[in-house]
Amino acid sequence: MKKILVLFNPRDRFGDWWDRATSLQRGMFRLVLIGLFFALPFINNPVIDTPETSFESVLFYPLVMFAIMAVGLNVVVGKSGILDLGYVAFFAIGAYTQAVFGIFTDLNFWLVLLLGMGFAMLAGILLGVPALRLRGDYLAIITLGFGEIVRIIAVNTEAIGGAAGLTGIPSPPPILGMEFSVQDLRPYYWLSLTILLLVLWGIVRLSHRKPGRAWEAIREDEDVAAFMGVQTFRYKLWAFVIGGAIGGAAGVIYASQILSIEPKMFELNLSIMILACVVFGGMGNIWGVIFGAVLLGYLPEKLRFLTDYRILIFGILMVVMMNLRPNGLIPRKKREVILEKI
Amino acid sequence: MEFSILVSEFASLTFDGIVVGAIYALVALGYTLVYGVLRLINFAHSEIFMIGTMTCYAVTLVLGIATDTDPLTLASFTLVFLLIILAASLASGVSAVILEFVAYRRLRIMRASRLSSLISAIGASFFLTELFRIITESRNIAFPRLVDKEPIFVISSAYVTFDKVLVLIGATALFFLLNRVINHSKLGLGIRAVSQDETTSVLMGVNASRVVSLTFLLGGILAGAGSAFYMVFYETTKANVGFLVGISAFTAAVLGGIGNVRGALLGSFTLGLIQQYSSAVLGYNWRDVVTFVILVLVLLVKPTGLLGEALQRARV
Amino acid sequence: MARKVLEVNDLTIKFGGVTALNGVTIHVDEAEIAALIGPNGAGKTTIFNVVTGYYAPSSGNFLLDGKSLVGQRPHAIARQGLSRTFQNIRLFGDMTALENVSTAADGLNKSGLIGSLFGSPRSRRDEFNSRKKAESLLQFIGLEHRAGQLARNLPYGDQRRLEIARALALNPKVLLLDEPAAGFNPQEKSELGQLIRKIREVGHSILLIEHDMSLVMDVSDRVMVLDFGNKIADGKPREIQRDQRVIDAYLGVADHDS
Amino acid sequence: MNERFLMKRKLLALATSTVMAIGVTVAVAPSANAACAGNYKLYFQGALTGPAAETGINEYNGVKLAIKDYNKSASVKVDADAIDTQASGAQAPALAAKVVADECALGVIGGMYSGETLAAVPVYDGGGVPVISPSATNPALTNKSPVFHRVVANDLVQGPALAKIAGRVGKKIFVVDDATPYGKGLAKIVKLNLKSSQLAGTDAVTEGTTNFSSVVSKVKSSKADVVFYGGYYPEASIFIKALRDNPATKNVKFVAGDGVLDVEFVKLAGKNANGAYLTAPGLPMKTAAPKLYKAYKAEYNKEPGLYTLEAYNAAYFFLEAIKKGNTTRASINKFIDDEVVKGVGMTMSFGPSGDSESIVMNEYTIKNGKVVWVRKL
Repeated sequence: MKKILVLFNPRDRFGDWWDRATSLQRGMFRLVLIGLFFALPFINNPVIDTPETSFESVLFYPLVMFAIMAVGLNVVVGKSGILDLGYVAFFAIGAYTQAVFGIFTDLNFWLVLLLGMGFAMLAGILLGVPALRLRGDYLAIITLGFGEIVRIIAVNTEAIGGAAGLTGIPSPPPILGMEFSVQDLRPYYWLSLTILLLVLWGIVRLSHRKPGRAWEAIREDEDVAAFMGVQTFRYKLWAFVIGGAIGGAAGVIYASQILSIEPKMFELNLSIMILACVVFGGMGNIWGVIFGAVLLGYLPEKLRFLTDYRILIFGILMVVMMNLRPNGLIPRKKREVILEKI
Repeated sequence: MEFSILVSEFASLTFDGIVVGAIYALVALGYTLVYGVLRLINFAHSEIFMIGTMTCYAVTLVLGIATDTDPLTLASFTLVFLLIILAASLASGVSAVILEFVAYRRLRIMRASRLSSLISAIGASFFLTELFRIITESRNIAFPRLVDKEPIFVISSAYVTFDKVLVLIGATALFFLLNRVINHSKLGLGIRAVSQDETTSVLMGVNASRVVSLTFLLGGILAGAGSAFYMVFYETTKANVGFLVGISAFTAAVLGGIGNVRGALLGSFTLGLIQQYSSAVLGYNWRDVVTFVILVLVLLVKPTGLLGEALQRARV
Repeated sequence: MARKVLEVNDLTIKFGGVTALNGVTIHVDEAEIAALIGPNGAGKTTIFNVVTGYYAPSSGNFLLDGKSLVGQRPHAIARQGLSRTFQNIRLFGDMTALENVSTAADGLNKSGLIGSLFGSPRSRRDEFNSRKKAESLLQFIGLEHRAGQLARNLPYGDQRRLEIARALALNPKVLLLDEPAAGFNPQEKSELGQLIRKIREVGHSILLIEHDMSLVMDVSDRVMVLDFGNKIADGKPREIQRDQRVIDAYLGVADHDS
Repeated sequence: MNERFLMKRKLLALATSTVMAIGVTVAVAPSANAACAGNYKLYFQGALTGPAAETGINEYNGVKLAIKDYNKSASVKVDADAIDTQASGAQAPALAAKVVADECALGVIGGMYSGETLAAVPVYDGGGVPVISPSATNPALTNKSPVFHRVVANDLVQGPALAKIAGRVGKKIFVVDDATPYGKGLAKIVKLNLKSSQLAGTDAVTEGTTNFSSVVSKVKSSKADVVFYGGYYPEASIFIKALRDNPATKNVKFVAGDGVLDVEFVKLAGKNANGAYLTAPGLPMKTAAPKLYKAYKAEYNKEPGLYTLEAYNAAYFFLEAIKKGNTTRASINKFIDDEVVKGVGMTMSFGPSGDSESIVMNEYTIKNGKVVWVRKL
């Protein structure tokens, strides 16, 4: 029975190959895949190209940006099973950090990046300590409120530009001779892609170790996790903080590309969008989540030719897809390892 | 920060707060009923409300009541309003049932994660908002002045106008009606049973799907009625009107203890007042900050809202 | 006189008006298999929920190795060596058998998240230990061949055994078993009996809630009887069987329990 | 800041001359435009869909009409194209990047609102794409970039005018804004131009606000006899109704800027709109350019909106430049900096700050349901 499954399920077949593959083969595979992604801007043919907007800019935002944020939110929603409707707050905090420190100080971009992540983590704790004592949807509405509060504060604080936001945000310094400029958006894409890879490296490591197990246990059954010695509160808080840091990083890079930000860019619907990416792609499965992010980021751009109807169609697609694949496009599904390997 | 206004305008702020709260309540009940039965946030409920407001407008169009006509006589108003509220309730109720059928039913039967349903609902919400945005060419719609808004009488700073009185009376009537339905009808029994424990109640012969549909119908009808009052009170709508009202109503439901009908009422009126007072004292733009901070504080003291029952943790 | 590992003194807990436990005093001796029996709703599981820190008692206290556990969080209590299984199986369904056990084993090592992220020597060592421990425990209860399978896909009997393995991963001084034999056939029950003894031999005391009299009488050194939140008897299995109050209060009801 | 821009200007000039030189010596057009010769593009940036679409469509119509008229007689043909920002600063940069990347794009008419323009201009600046906005009035855009210009007066002109009107019609003024870049910005300038004795109080709402009762209460208790609203017509129409419905604020004068001056405002507020005091830097096409007005109605059989004329003229400026043989972004930038162009119903020239040097400000009011032009300020 299982045999048959293995035979006909490409995913399992890949899995089997992966399990059998030598570290060299794996390394090669990774390399090829990564290389392919880095090469994307050169392969912009009409099929994957997007109308109206420039493909490079779409690759950077929304695609990779969504992917980074989705991976971050997935730590919270997918791995630990906490519904967070205010994720945009961390993105905003990152973006404003880059804007404020970029414009008013000449702090090195990389320091600002760390700073942005730091502030986002702090916000994660600020939100988490009270909110994580609540459960389920009570927690959800609090996070939603947090997202709104951050935006409203930005609107009403003249010191950081108020409603008009901040303009003249500097770009990152050149890396390996690559200039970051609006004419050529590929460097931004490559930068963000690199960040994404780093994030993935970290998250994958964590998921296969103690913290990953703790998060999964919490998602499966918080009470029992506690009975089994898991420090549930601490790990939930960690999930918030890590998710926050990732969102913050995304924000910093985003701001450094679009040169000017305004509070309007950080509204609830972005949180919802990212959440949709996570669930749509396959909660808890990092690859599914990335795929979901890319798809949900790409569709509206690709659908631009529908002008007025694009969000309409987009909405229908969401309903249909969720009903066809309730667990997401690439659901979280641990392959059951065959005993020889234990 | 001007607390003086709390004194000088206390009566009018309070009165308006209660009126606004009544409208929130009618919407919040929809969230809470569905949540009670399905344990999920019906994200598209705000759009159900929006459809109600649009229906109200459509009715005035059909009746050929121009936006700028003079207020109607009491008799003709009563007639028109009954027509409007019936139409709106019907439209909202039906679309709520359809929504459940399209966006939730399949996922529920597959016992999919609640988040899947949430995203499906969000998709539906996008669709409905956009649909009406296109139909209305993303215009704001002005609703005709159906009834004269000259104050009937004045309580200190509060002007008591007919429309506000109408909202209060109408809402109260509906609450009592709902109370009867839930506590003294077969449907109500079903709803309460399923909220308690779906599987068991199914074993006891409750038709869960039917109960769920009827719950959505009930929630939709209330939202529709709410939209009618909303239109008479605010006299404007647009495709995304649901969002702001929806967020407030949902917050109210949580504040009172989501899943709990009385909680939804208490939460709504509390929220209405909080919003009025806070926007008067700190300025409208800080209103939502205050609202959410208070919400957090309340939930920290009572983790399941004002009237929420103690966290029913799974029996270990 | 054997040393008491777990002491529960004069424990009372009320839910609303209902008194679930009424001044109950029980204990478990070192290397003892103690059984806790009583009709449904007598408050057996409630005792478990109190001593594992899930419910706060209205009054009374409980000590593990003489240290009071009152007011501590569940995870802290578990880490001090008081772990349990559940009446209705509650495994981490989407995790493999091995992960289920190592998750509990993790509770005993101190390495933090940062360490895991950057693979500090300590975290590597801990990872290794958790895994080894989990594997040996699966061996111990005879589930090594299931290690890689998702808990929810295991057959019923294996799930119950896996819960025991998971609880053992915390090196409990006292292992709390909540109706481990529920739904077992005689064959499986006797095997479970073996297992319970084996667990005692490797040095864990056991407190057993069980409805199946034959198993209780077979394995336990001492039996405590609970009825409507009161302890009504405490003694050797033989004595308990002869105790008139027990027969009235309990065995009368027992037939439609077991 | 300024030096940087001057530097840029020099560089641009340099680039232009070299490009021209190449053009002369080697007998081929600059490679960048080789593919484009004959089908250069002027982009419109604004909302063609979304809540602000009405204004955007009118402006784009103006642009298309100008290009149509031009193409009738022109040797070098030009196409109209548009990026639909839905007036959102969030979408603008990515779309602007597309224009920068389009080698055939010679210039941008837009953005329509200040927010989206603030967000997009840095992108255009990077690509050296000349921009002439018909309707972005936020002062923050002044000196923003050498490529940015606007034919409308900015709020620094409109604000004081509004403050003057408010002072003219009443004694105590209550200032409300909608927390958008436009509304908040305008309200700020109005406040600056009021004596502290005149300012009765302030409040800020948000876009989409329907519940103005707390604001009305504040107006009432502040004893103000004038309300200034910095924002757009949808909320303004609800606000003015709320004021009129409350006996205590029934007769408070209502003053607002060009964001409110829109036929929709009258539609939404009904009778209540009558007597509102409104200003706009924009000219009503009907009075300023009657011939064009007829042509416009013939073309689209609908009324032109506010700023339709400005959009037409912004496009007209570009087309003049192209007619004079400027077919690179750099040379057009230079043309815009140096030349004075007599457009339809207005003469246009731009100072180094990018603001128009021929500023007009108009006062309007609503008389029994019609927008009426009162006077030039």
